[in-house]
Amino acid sequence: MGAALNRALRDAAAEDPDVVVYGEDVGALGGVFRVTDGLSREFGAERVFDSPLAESGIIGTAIGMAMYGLRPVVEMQFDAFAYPAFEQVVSHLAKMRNRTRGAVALPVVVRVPYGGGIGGVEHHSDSSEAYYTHTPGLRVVTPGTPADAYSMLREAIACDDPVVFLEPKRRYWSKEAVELPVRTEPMERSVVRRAGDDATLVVYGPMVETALEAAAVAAEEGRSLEVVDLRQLSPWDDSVVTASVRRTGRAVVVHEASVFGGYGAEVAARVGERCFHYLEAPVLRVGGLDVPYPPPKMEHLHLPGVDRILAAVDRLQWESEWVADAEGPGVGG
Amino acid sequence: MGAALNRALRDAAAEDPDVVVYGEDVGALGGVFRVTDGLSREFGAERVFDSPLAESGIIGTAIGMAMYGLRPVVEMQFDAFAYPAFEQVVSHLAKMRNRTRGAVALPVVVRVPYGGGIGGVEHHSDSSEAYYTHTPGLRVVTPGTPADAYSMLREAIACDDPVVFLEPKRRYWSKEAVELPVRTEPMERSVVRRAGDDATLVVYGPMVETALEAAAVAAEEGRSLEVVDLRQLSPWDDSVVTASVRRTGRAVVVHEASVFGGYGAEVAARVGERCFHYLEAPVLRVGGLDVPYPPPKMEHLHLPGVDRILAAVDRLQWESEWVADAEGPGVGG
Amino acid sequence: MDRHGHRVSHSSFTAPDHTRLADLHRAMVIGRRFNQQASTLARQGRLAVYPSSTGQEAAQVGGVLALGDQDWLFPTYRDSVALVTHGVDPVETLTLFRGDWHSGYDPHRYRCAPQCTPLATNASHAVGLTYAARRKGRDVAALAIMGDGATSEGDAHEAYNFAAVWNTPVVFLVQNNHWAISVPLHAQTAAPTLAHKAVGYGMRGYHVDGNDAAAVYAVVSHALAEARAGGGPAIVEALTYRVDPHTNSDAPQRYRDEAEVAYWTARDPLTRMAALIRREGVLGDEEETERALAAFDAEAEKVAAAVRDRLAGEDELDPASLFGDVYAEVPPLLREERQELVDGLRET
Amino acid sequence: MDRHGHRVSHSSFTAPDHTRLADLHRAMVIGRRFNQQASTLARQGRLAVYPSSTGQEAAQVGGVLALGDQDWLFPTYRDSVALVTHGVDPVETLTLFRGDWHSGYDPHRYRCAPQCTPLATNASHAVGLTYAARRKGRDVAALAIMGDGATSEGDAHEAYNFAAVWNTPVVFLVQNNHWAISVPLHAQTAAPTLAHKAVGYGMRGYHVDGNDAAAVYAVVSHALAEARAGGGPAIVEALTYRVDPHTNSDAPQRYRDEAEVAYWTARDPLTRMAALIRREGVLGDEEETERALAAFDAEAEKVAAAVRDRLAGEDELDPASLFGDVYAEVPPLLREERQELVDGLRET
Ligand SMILES: Cc1ncc(C[n+]2csc(CCOP(=O)(O)OP(=O)(O)O)c2C)c(N)n1
Ligand SMILES: Cc1ncc(C[n+]2csc(CCOP(=O)(O)OP(=O)(O)O)c2C)c(N)n1
Ligand SMILES: [Mg+2]
Ligand SMILES: [Mg+2]
Repeated sequence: MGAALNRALRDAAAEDPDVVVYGEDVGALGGVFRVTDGLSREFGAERVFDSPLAESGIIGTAIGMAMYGLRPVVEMQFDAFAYPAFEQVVSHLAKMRNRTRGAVALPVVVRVPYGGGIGGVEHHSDSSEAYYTHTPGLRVVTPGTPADAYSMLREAIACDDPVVFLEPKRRYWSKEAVELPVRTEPMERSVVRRAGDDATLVVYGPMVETALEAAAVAAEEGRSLEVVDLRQLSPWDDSVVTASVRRTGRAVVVHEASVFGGYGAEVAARVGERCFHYLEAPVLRVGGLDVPYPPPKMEHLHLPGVDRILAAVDRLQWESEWVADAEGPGVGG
Repeated sequence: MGAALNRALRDAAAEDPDVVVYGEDVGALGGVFRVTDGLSREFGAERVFDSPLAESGIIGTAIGMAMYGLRPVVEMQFDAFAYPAFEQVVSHLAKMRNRTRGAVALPVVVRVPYGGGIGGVEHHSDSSEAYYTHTPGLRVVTPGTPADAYSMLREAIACDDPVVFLEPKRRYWSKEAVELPVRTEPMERSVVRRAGDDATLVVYGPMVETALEAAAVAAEEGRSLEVVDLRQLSPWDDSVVTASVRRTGRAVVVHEASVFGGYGAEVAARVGERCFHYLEAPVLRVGGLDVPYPPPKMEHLHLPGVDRILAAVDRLQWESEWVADAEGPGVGG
Repeated sequence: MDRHGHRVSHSSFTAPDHTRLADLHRAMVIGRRFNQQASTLARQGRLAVYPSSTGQEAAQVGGVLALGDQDWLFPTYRDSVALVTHGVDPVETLTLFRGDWHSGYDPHRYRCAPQCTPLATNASHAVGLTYAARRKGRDVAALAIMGDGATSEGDAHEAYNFAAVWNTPVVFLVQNNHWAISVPLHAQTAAPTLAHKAVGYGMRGYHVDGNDAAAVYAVVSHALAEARAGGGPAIVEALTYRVDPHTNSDAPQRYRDEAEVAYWTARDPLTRMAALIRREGVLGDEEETERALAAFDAEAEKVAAAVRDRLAGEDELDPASLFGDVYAEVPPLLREERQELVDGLRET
Repeated sequence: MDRHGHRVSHSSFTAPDHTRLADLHRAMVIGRRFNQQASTLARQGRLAVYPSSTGQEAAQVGGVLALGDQDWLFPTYRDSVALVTHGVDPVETLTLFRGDWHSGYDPHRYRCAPQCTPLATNASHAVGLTYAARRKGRDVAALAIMGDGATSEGDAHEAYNFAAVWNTPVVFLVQNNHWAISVPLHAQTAAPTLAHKAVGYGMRGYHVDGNDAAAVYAVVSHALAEARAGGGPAIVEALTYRVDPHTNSDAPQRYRDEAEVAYWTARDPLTRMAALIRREGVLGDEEETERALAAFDAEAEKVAAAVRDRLAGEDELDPASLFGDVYAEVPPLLREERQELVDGLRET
């Protein structure tokens, strides 16, 4: 996926001279994940460059640039290192259009490598999407495949809204063969990655691949799981998911972030409300534990894998048994 | 409630010389809401004082103080002005105990006047609880009554966990007569503020009073609503709420924050999962619109009031009619 | 200028000519009146809140009039006088405080960012904007205003540093009015002056009498010219005083002495400039001078009256407008919510 | 000391005596060996990552040995040598990088905060801690270490300012190793030196040869003594160089020349100190000197061997421990999750 993102940045910069790319180490080094590799050489240090090491300043200057017609694409080196910029993101980036009755648009893309699975030490593996998706005015998107990575980043850069572009860092090295450039569905639309009838897995970003593996295993066991990849998390158009769940009657939401107050809560709440009479079982959530992100040697305990997903699917009351909720399945398994 | 908080600070400081209170304008001025009124005179400028104007520095120094045995109680002047400290809160305050295997506890209380309803201009009325409740390691509490304000703040200061203490600023002036000092239920326990049989209103902070009003009106109309005040939002013990909903079969969660990805999503998701077979209707959410907090003259459109709460209650499928979800009631009404 | 409005001997900066001095005074007179009018409206409850800058007119007017035609202003909530001087419609300046909307004006139209409340956060916007303008081949500088308290925020530091490293033409005008609400300067910094902060960024720092509009104008003009010429950004600290409460809901008697206010009132920027104008015949002979000064007052009255009139009516607020500019297009979620809101309002 | 280890004539700081010089060298030798050993372990995959500080030993050792018995250290991820010198168990120093847990040691036991990754964020912790100690009547100073890049963060600014305003005894040791990963100093700041930043806070700033352990020791000792005496905090910029890659997964050939590395290798802190020790007979006559130096090497080997041995075994990791220290008590939600996790693991 890293290569697709790199190509998207290059193509966008080549097409539009207003695109500038900056952040920490995005210049000569090409970013710590090499997503900006070669760009400063190709487009020059005025357009692709290293900034001082200050995330709030990075977002703040990007806001100013966008006010004067540039389309900055900035990188936060890791999820947790975007927190210093939280005020700029929440109080300015998200609100500027609204504050000015539409007079000032901020076409800024904030690229954030997020999530775990790469053995990173503390502060390098946060799934911070819920902080952004609860903030009106931001578009929050996350690709699950290399093709989407390319297409959605192009769209994000072309978009007149500020976009928090969450890159599932553990998938940077995923090598699905795609011919680039490629255009996929518009990013605001969720897509069915695999059709199925028995239950719906709702996923995004790093969990798309995991859910597809789970669905493959389930298929062997005779259970047909539909996998919906959300893509744009906010603002969210729930129609694809609700249509799917109305058909299957069962749903499991999966993400890496801690379950409590995570994005999955919104999905579960909304599906619970909109598909109430179609549900054969409660909407279950599978996600990270409600603890600080664990150290590298324990992250596998935190991250949802095929097993935990299938275990949740198994708990979807297939026998129509009456589950005594008091001792019933917990949340966050 | 402001007076109760003031008294709680005074009593805590009088009892424990390790309690220090600081922040912007908490000294001579007594805070912009006068919650710290008189404290610097009483306890001296070494214990109650104005700090430089820098929220990240305020939380950062409080962390350092707590490492050496003090119990700092710091004030963020308004909700949105706590965002500059987000990194300190999420990456340090919340995690220090865990990072050090329990060796370093951080008994810090971060007081945050939050929410709207006071006609504040932009950035003065955010309901930021969901940002904190999704962060393991923080205790997030919010009182709904003056008695709880006193009791919970005393508990928060005595607590060895970092506490984000959210003060519903529109209730500072609420004048319920309470004799202080008072001790109420432990803060981690949700309480039933009004018993009822037909549906459960799940609320906290500023919405407690509003929900009680709504329940009173509903009672006149012959509908018996139970009102549960959550008090500690995280970590959340859902047992009081789930027991209530299992009995009533219906629930509405109400908060001021924007609905999408708000705390109500967690409540709805969890209740949906744990009370699935008891629910007569979907769990509904009533909250702020999914837009940036509106200007003073329009905030009444954003904030849930008695009418919107009762309208949601009315939609709880009392006739057991089959609701065509496709055109059914939206979320966030 | 000394505190009685005598021109002091020498300065390395170019003093403004007579026309400029007249402009400065005129803008201060209008600004002062505007502050009074807005404060009155706040007291009457016609504004939700108003942060007056009475006493600080010289700093704002001197800074803003130094700007060129392409240049941008990045103001705070305190800077209504700067806005009005910069040409923003006075009523649009008050929209934020009236509570009708957030920013009342189109920033592009006036080359003026929205009034900024989260302290020090728009300083980096100024840096980015001037960077972008340079890339687009335009000669645009910016004046970013902040208070003494705001300099303590990390965002001030980051903005200074980005500006210095990128060498963008931004002048950071620090209005040191000695108080951040109730917090005095000595609880804010231990630096000899706030202008000294410039040293740590490798930029120039200027310390100027902020109650001397001519001096502020001269120094900011100089700093802008240098910045434009590639000499880098600068911090200009304008030493001044907030004579009124922080906002109409503040209680300054809790934290400061009347004597301090009196000290500064005796150094009032308008009185000083009027004295200089009279002494030096800036506006002509005595009769011409008094006529011109009276005309400034009359103009200020007119501005105030227009503000009063235009704010007298009730606001037309459209609930549906809440949803319009959250995103470039209204997404399905918000379309639903808008519908529900409108339906709900129709019912009641 | 010049780059060949000649003592230079005069300095206003007190030069360390022979015993101290020996301590400094000994600690550097151990530190260097530790860096090498840890880098090897990282290459072998026995550590998840290791940020080596080879080349920076003088700055770390000089800073830490200046600390008194009650004083605290606030290190970054780069400062393993500082930790080991400060007395932290070398294996506990590596826990973070091994990936067993976050902080491997009890901060209270060693008066040493956890290694800090979010840049500049622990500087304010140092300010708060020393404030608290003063309130409790204890004479505690702190050394807060940060890199050149970290000085750009708002948190650095806020910590400097709080320390200066509160007059807490913190010495901010800025290890200017010329690079923040791939970003060179000139993209980080336009200041003449990072020590100049002190001016804007009203505190003292010192610029010292960070590859001269004696100089760092002398300057930090002086700054700590002044701070303790109420003279306020200080910034000490130690000019040094990161000879190794940023971490084992960095690719320095992408951003810097070998020539630059060679320049700095020629100014290696250990070589210089060894030269001085030999020239001045710090450790006695020639024979005694060589014997003592060899003993340092041997001790360093022992430390390295112990680290290797102790890291050779497999880790005992208890999944349930993930839940234990999130809160003072395990709340119901986490008790459920812990149970589920344990049950789930039992099944598989
Ligand atoms: C980030 C942030 N923190 C706190 C506040 C609340 N606040 C509003 S004005 C003010 C004082 C500002 O002082 P100063 O910068 O000196 O400006 P002045 O009001 O004196 O013009 C404070 C603390 C804020 N607006 N933004
Ligand atoms: C807030 C934050 N942003 C980004 C990073 C990612 N990061 C880790 S080290 C580093 C460079 C730090 O440079 P410097 O402060 O000079 O220290 P050095 O590594 O040279 O010792 C960066 C950008 C981080 N750890 N924290
Ligand atoms: Mg001020
Ligand atoms: Mg460095």
